[in-house]
Amino acid sequence: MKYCFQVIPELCTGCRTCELACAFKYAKDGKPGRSRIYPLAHAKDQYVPVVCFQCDDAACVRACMFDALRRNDETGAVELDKERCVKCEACVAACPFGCALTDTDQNEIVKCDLCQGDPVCARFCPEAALKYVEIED
Amino acid sequence: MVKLQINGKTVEAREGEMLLAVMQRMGIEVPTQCHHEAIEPTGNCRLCMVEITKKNWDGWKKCVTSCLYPVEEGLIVETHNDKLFEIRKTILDLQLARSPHSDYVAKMASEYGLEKSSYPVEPQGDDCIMCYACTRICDVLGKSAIAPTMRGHEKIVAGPFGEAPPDCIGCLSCAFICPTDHIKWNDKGNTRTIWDKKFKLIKCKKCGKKTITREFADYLIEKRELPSEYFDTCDICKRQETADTMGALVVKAREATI
Amino acid sequence: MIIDSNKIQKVIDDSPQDKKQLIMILQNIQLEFHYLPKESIGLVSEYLGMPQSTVYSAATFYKSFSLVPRGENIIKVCKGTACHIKGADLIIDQLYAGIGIKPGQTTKDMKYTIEVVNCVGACAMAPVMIVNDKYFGEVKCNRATKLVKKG
Amino acid sequence: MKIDSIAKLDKWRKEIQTKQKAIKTKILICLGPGCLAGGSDKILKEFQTILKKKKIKDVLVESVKKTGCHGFCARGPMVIIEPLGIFYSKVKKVHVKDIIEKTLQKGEIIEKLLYKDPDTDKIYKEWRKIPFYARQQKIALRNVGQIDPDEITDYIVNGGYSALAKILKGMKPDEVIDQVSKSGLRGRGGAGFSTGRKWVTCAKAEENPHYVLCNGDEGDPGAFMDRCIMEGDPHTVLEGMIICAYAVGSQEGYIYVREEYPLAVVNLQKAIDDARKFGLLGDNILGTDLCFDLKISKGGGAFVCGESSALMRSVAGEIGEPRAKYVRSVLKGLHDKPTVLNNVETFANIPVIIEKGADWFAAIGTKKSTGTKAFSLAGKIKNTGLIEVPMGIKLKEIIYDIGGGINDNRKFKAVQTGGPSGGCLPADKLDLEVDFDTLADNGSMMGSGGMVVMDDRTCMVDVSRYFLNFLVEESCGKCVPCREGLFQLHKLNEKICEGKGTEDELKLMENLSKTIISGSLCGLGQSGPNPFLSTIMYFRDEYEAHVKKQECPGGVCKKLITYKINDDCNGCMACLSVCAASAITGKKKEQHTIDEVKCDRCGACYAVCNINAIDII
Repeated sequence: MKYCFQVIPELCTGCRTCELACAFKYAKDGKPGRSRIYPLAHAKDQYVPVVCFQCDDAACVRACMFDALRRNDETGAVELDKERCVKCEACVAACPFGCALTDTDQNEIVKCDLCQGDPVCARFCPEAALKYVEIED
Repeated sequence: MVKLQINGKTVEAREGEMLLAVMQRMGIEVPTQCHHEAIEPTGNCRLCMVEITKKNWDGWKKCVTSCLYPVEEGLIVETHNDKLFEIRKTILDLQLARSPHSDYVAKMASEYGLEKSSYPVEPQGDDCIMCYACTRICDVLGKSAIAPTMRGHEKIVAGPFGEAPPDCIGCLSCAFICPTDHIKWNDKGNTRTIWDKKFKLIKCKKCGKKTITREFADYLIEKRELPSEYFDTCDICKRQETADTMGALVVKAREATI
Repeated sequence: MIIDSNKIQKVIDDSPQDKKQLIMILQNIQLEFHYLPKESIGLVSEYLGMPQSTVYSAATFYKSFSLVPRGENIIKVCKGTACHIKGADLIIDQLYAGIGIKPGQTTKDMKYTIEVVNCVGACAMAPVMIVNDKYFGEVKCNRATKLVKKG
Repeated sequence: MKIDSIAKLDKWRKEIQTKQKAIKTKILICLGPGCLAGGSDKILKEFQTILKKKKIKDVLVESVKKTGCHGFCARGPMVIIEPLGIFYSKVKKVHVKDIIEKTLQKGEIIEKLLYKDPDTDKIYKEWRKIPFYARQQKIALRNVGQIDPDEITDYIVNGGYSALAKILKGMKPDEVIDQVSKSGLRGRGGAGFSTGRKWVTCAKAEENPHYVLCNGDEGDPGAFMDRCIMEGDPHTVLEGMIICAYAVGSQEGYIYVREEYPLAVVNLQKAIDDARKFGLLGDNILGTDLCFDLKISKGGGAFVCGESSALMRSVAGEIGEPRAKYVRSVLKGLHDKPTVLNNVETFANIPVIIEKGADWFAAIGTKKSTGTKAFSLAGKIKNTGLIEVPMGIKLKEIIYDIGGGINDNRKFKAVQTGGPSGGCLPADKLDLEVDFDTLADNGSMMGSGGMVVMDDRTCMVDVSRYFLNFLVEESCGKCVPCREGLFQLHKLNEKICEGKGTEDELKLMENLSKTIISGSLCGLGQSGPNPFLSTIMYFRDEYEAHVKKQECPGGVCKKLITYKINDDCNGCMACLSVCAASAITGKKKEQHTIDEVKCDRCGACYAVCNINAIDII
């Protein structure tokens, strides 16, 4: 069984629920800056939730010299192994979509891991602009 | 799978797995300094030592570093006893003499009841505990810009002739992995300095935010065949670019359906 | 002292281009120049395609390499166990009195370098001193300086 | 000329035998390090020059042979005339003419050059009868001092490479290993691991290739057996290694030689070149399927490279830092491949074991330590030199019967065995039988075989300080217990030597030693505190004298002694002339005095005074 994370920008209203949900899950104080998803405006009142695409041939995985980024075949996510990460920020610099992020407060690299197969952003998105769906092999 | 006994509990482990990994999984804590997942274990600090024996060893035991000792069928492991406590305490006591100004060492030592070293302290002693984490991570990176030089008590980690290492690319991995924060660096304006070597930081062509060093980016571009334009902009601007590109597509699609 | 890099390069070029031969190449350079000139570290690293720090690390790990120029005459005083208990320190003291340098040092005129070696395997004639590969056994401390000057 | 079959080797051997028979008289001149320092190279040249001009019956220029160390270094330079075995010692260049004219031409013996036992005044004509040699049994050293190491023909005529021929003719690899196992041979490098078991493990290892390494990094100060074998009989090392290669299925080998042994490198290289030339190394050895080649790898002056994993890294061109050996090096050795690493003396035993059989070898020595062991005798002993004795011989037999007792007939205090990893054994251990286990049970170890004898003028606290200083310098610095522990141990030891140590610190040292032993990564650290532990075990009173009374009973520790000139002084000025501190004053032929304040206690005056007019208080 394989899953796929879908972003449907047309449905996004820019309500930022996804950002809050993510921030609450990963940082206790819920600071939006710790979120791994960014609903960004590309035109007036038009939003795109920018989040890691979990690219097939991911630049972040390539850039990591220490093998700290690996794909989880079950969830399809590229996950960061914090124990292996030395925070050199190669992934941050390499990701063409700007989706590997540094949490400057915690001095940590943060990256969307699809919440281990239950992405909280998708769960909370009131407009169903974010979906985590089963796909055929 | 291999079955072994750690502190009286029977556990299963993958063949080839190191004892320390199994212990960590079980929630057993032993102090470590030179251990880091990103680098091969070398057993420099000796703090993760455990005592092992086997049924047919007739009570004979030996001390091994758990970070380096692969699991074996029927192995009986003890992770905490008086002897191991003494070894760990003495090691920290020795480090306290060598690195008297290190908070990191002081904190670990205090957990063994050590406030000050039993040995003559070296007031000149620096914070380097010679764990080789920095040189090993640089080896993994494929640069080996720094290495342990000299030998014995005189040993230090440095570049050739104690000068700016020619192979250093200013990635800071060594400084970040250093457990005692001994490796100093700073970013001032567009310049990063580490190991007495100066580097130019890449300036985001849109917002001017500084990212990694030019040398590090070039290394990644060459070694990992990454397009060089990925490194021209910072993550924030790239995110916005992503939003803009996707947004444009949405707009286009919408116009097409209309 | 100025050493011609071309000369170093020549020694290097005559050696096998194999990382496993790093120590041997350094030995060859030292054989030629009596020490490892600073430039040699970079040249060897280039030749073998290995980082300079690795080359430098080896050059400082092994005691037989010297990164500073050594004198024309190398005086080695053995400090093996047998030599120690038979008074190797006395030889060192007397050499210091005689030519004014301690182990590890070189005279200003670059004539002599004194080195302490850990056992040259001639324990039966302790204490032993070697001047430019010539062995002197059962060295009487008061004769040490004379033996050195005679060569 | 390639010897491409076993039959050809036998034929060649016979040819050389016939040729050498023509040279009836042989003049063996030792060019070992000891004799060389005495000018034996000049003696050799003098013989050759004179014999070139002179015609003497049965004596040719080829009769003069340079050999490796003959063993009795204390009496060097020595000249031995075979087949009679006439032993001339302390020979000088001026004696050569006499030897030629009297002994070689007329058959007269020159008595003043013969060995005279200082205790019994007995004069010995033949070397084999001298007590120093009479108690020895030579296996590993069988050719050392007997043959010219540069001549492969000398080795072959004495049965060399016949063991190799024997296995190639009709022994399977496992039969060879079986013989080595049955012989009970244990590694001569120190730890005494069973050689046969090592070979079996390597032979069975599935990974390829397999390597054969010879450890010639004799780093223990006070040991020079391996040096003498490599210099004096290099082919035996090669033959041992080739046999090993056959047994474990290896095609590539290295001999790791210390940098401090330049002659060993030269002689080994010559041997390798010759062996290759005659088809004894390289592809299809003696026309069989066996292919094996060897290279010399020179060490760079690091004691730690005697440790197997450090040695292997050094051979691979890296820095010699040991790695933890939880996977044994016989399975993951050089380049992480299965590797047999034996020391020089171990390999030198192999050809004899194959030739004479495991049972013959196992019958020598003790049950658990079979065969013989080479030792280097040094220190304050009369007959310094190189010996080989059956295992199980008593320490006192070595020191008194072979070694002739202590210099100047002083009192024996201790014998240091096993180098920096070993320990010091006191007088009441002189009855110990020397073998791997007995020495280890008594706080010392066999090590590679260095024996340094110490008299009552040796300070055991100073000896411990000496070894710790050595180890601090030689520690690779990788792991904390060894790098910092030995450093602190040495510092505390030094304090004791200065009379500043306390009893609490002695306790601290003993505790620290325990951590260094169980906590260190490699053998250097794990055995590092041994010199301290064994001296404090047997000579605690000396430590206490330093700590409690600020006295050095051995009269060595500078801060605790004073030199005084007594009434015997005849004013010869010798002491005055060596005193670097200008602390000695006095006129010629009048008694001198030492200014205690100026005196830096270097001891030079004491060393040069020939009439014992200086006392250490």
